[in-house]
Amino acid sequence: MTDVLLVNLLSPITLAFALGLLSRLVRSEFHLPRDIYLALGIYLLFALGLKGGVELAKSPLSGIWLPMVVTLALGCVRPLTSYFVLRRLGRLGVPDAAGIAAHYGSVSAVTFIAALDFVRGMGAPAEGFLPTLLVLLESPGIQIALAVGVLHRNTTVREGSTRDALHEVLTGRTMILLVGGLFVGYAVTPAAWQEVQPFFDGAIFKGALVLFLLEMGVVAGERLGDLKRVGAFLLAFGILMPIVHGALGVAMGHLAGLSVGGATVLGTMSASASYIAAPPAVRMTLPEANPTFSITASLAITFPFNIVIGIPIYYQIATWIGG
Amino acid sequence: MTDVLLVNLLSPITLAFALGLLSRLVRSEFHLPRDIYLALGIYLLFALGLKGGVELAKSPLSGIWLPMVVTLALGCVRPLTSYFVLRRLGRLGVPDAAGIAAHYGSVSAVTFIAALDFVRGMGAPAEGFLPTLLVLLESPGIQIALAVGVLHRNTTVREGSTRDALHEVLTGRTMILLVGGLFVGYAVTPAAWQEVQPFFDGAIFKGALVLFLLEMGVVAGERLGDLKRVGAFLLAFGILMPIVHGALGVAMGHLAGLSVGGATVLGTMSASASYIAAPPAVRMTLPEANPTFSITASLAITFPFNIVIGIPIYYQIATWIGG
Amino acid sequence: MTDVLLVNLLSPITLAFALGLLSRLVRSEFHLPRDIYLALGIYLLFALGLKGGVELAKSPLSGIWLPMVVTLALGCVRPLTSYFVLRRLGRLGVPDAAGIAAHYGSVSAVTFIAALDFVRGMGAPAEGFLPTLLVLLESPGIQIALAVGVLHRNTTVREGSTRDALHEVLTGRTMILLVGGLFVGYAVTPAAWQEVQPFFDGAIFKGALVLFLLEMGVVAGERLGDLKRVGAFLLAFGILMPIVHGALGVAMGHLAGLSVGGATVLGTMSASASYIAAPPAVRMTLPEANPTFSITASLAITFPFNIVIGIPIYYQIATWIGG
Amino acid sequence: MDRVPLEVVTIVAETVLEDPVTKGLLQRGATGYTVTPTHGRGSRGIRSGDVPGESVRIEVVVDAPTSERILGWIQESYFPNYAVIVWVTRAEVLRGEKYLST
Amino acid sequence: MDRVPLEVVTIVAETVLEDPVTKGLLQRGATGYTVTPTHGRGSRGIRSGDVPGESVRIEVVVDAPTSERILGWIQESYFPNYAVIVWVTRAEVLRGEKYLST
Amino acid sequence: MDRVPLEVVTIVAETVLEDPVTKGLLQRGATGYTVTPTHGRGSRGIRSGDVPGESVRIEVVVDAPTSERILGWIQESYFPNYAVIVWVTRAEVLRGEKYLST
Ligand SMILES: Nc1ncnc2c1ncn2[C@@H]1O[C@H](COP(=O)(O)O)[C@@H](O)[C@H]1O
Ligand SMILES: Nc1ncnc2c1ncn2[C@@H]1O[C@H](COP(=O)(O)O)[C@@H](O)[C@H]1O
Ligand SMILES: Nc1ncnc2c1ncn2[C@@H]1O[C@H](COP(=O)(O)O)[C@@H](O)[C@H]1O
Ligand code: NA
Ligand code: NA
Ligand code: NA
Repeated sequence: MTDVLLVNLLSPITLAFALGLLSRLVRSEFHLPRDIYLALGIYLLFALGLKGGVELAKSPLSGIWLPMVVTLALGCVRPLTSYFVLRRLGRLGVPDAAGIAAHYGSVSAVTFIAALDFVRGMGAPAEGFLPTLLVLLESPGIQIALAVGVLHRNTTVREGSTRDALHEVLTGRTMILLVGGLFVGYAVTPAAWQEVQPFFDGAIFKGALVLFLLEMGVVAGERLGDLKRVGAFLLAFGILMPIVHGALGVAMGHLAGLSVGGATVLGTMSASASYIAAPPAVRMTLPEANPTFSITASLAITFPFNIVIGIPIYYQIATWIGG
Repeated sequence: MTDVLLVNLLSPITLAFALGLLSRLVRSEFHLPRDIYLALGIYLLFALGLKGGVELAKSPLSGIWLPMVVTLALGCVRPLTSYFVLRRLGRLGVPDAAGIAAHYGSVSAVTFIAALDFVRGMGAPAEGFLPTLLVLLESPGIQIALAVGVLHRNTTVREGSTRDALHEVLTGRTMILLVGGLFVGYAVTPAAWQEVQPFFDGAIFKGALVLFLLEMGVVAGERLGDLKRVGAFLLAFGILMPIVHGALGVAMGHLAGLSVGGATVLGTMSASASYIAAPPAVRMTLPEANPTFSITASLAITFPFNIVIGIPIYYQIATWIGG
Repeated sequence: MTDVLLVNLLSPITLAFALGLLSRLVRSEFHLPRDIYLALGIYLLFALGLKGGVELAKSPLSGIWLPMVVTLALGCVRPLTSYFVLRRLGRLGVPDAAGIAAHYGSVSAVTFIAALDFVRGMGAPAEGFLPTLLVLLESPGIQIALAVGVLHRNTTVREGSTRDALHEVLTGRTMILLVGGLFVGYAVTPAAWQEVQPFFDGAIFKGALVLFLLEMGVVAGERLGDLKRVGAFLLAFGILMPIVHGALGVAMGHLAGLSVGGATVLGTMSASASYIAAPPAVRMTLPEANPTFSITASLAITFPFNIVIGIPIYYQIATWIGG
Repeated sequence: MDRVPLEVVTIVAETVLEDPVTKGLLQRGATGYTVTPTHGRGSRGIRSGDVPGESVRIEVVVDAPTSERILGWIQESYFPNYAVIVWVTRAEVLRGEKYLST
Repeated sequence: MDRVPLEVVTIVAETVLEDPVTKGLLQRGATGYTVTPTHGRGSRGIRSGDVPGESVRIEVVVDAPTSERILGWIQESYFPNYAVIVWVTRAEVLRGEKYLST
Repeated sequence: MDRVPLEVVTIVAETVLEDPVTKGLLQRGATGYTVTPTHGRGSRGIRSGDVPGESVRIEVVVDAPTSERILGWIQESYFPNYAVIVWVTRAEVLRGEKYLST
């Protein structure tokens, strides 16, 4: 286990993230320009979709149905477990509980990519259809949590805002690039793919990921000051909830027939929390919720935890169960 | 013919463009950041110039004179045919006819690059000096159309605006990067070129093109709503004028001694319409012209038509004539 | 010598810089978007740090101590020689002399990279620890010059501004990326490095450098109009001071045991002037200094001089002394 | 130069509000609006989105009744839960009749 | 604090006009200007350039006669064919004498 | 709609001043501020940083005494050596009590 942790710790991805975090701790004003950060995110998602689509076209689809069902189940269960824990154990109000649950019911694509890279490095690559599962896990969790929040609180919703928020999630960057990329990757001829593959794969993809994580470190570091504000409960929640969801995801992945690598990645998806798609949707639909709570938890606690320690843990669990 | 169409349709370039278009149809707000879009355009033009310059240095220049003359002829004729058709058949006013003619008298560099890539994929690569021809085709058409517009309308021109507009075209991004790139590419030693070539050529160039076309799809998609405003005549014009100009370009390319690939690319250049250099020049010089007409026609009609159907058609014509 | 000059002149780096300069001379408005320029700079610095760190981990550190001492000495001496020359020969006031000395006491990372690339091309690559030296040379010179300026003038300093300015230099982009990159590069496993190396090295690194220099040409070109304002003395200073500092750097590098390539690069570092870290620090601490003087000298005179002529000269000196 | 006296309403709000606010402005009689991306700091320090402190500055030239309508709407819809600041300046507008609510 | 009463002329115009308008402002006596990129929507929805809705917001601090001159010029040169909105606000300017037309 | 009459102080300054000026505003009683990146031209043409003409536009809504304090401070600290322009507009502010200095 310490071996695995160390390998992960000394990967350029983790180190770049740590450097970004550190730069905020020494109060540096270093920042990747916002548009570059956005562009790297777009590139990573589109490349992920493309490669997922190319894989889908290659492999027989038979093995995918069970994992899909399992993923959808995770998408329905996770917002509810999160909401339940936040209400009962955390004693948070309805809007805050539902808002945070929307984040933990969705998924972080970058955490997913890091897991994909990690298991490949471990010699246990995941099945090629995993990006397809990622698509399924993004929106249901947000929608279920928002519905719970809207139903349970007493105030009336501003007409249209829920519908607008859902439309925005479904047509957001992640969906367009991931789903679109899957289709494009599925449709292109192998010869045409080969011509562009080096741009979307290998060292360039990984280098872009390193730069992206450098900036994510800065962005997460900006939230470190808010850790005090969110309190001990959310700190614990941001670490323990992922472990529970991660173990659940690994177990269900194993039951659905995934390999050790595939189960690790599904576990990581399940353990991750959204900080891109969920925040605006929650802000529009549950404005009474304090966004500082949900974003700090998902971005400054859960994300670093998963990147540095979580992924190796889920991998360890997967090898215990399925290795 | 359907084979050729299909190969083109399933290229990552066309698919990415289609994805961008589609994202607007589902009212997604996805967008590449503006500066990234600009930077990709700059990179593509500069890379194109560099490679053109390297080719120029390699090959004997003797075969280039006739194609140059032919290209200049196309640059003089196309704005006039466009203007004539728009005035006589379309019954447009002088400013609108001249404004649109300026667009169709110039050229779209991205369409040119797509054609270059297409003929290479077909096993009929174009001559290395084609980028040099592109340079010749950009500005004369704009200048001739603007001159026609300014002379034919009765109002007086705001002093200096025409001169400023022409200076802007001649020192615009396209000219600096393409002409500059040609010179740099011509001057660098082969050894020095080899060290940077992978960055400006091959998978990275093509990958950047794919991302660029993704965003061009979005940009063109934003104009789809204007298709109703421009009316049936401009819709037909945006498809038939390119076919006429394309066939003319292919034929003249063949007469000038170009290969099938070269004639296809010259035909595509001839069929394409500007949407970068022409719009500001027209806006400054012929402000009475409605920019919605010209930009929608060149960007939302002619550009997609050429990318998806036009290029294979011009290739087919080139093989009939010269194959 | 003319051979070496010509090789340097026909490198894509120099040619791209010349193209950028030229584009301003024809009054083109061409510009890389600001964020892209920033991002290229970030990438180059981080890649430089990473590669430096990887080299540090590989090679025994024994040979590095003397060069480090010599570099620190250059960092202390150069701001003082600059200040002395500017005050005595140039008869500049205290703030302007100190402000310019801060620029010439620091270093230009891009000039450094160009030198690294030049000696590699000459078959005399520099020692792997040179980027470590670059880190040492950036801030001392700024701090010493500012201290001299603050002590010698009569007005009182605005409380806190000097401290803020120093903090900004020490936590600025260059330090974070270079020092951070060194640590990350030192820490990553060789296997992990290999996976990302092509993104941070070779053709992509060099291609990015070419684009960066294209824009640096534009940025320097924007200052050409100010050359008249700065007067003949600063023009001479911007060329002769680098030659003196360059020769000094080469000699001290040779004494410290550096190879011909290493001594050339140390000489170039010594000859270069900052235009990124120094300007804001000087502006905050010595607001009476005219920023036009210092930036024009370092960016529009010394930078082009070093890139085009200086580096080959320092290389020539290094071969005479140590070849 | 016919200068029509009108009001310029300036709204600085969190970025998620750009869409609903600009739509709402048009619905309430504004004939257009101008949006500028900004960043800043306020008393609440509410931080939504992944970039703390980003906001949009929306300017809208309107007549007095429309201004009243817009202010009432924003006060009711956005003041309770969002980071928003609104101020009104008097201005003289060229072609002012274009911006009268109809 | 010497606050000189002057006028701030705000011009929102299509991006192609940035160059000619700022040049024209200086020619007509303005001592400087401040430009901000914006986007927005108006009654015409004229769309030039490849990004619909982009425009520039130009602010210029001037004295009353210069303001009149500028307004007249813009009305004549740009109102007929371009998407432009102009308004004038009264302001008190520090070091106001710097911005008087000479 | 409770519209409280307050002042909007607009400061256009070289970019290096963003940090010290915004910090100073808060220290002198401002409850917040809004910053917009801009570019422009002035009489001095001072050029710091590697992009000539870039500056920041800082807006701050304050009451009259705070406005006086801010203006005095800027005049003293920044007018002698920096490219800065400052003007004050009168505005009516919603929830104006939030922006009174305490
Ligand atoms: N006094 C002020 N002057 C100018 N802008 C302000 C002021 N207070 C707040 N703002 C702006 O309004 C946004 C929200 O403020 P708040 O709701 O107080 O957190 C901030 O991000 C600032 O951009
Ligand atoms: N009522 C308004 N308030 C604020 N800005 C406006 C208004 N109307 C138009 N604009 C701005 O002026 C530009 C041109 O408007 P128009 O000429 O009406 O199409 C728009 O893009 C907006 O940025
Ligand atoms: N008359 C003016 N109107 C509007 N903005 C101005 C004016 N003069 C100067 N500025 C702005 O203030 C900055 C500094 O001006 P200056 O100190 O005169 O060089 C310029 O970059 C402009 O953005
Ligand atoms: Na996410
Ligand atoms: Na074009
Ligand atoms: Na520097």
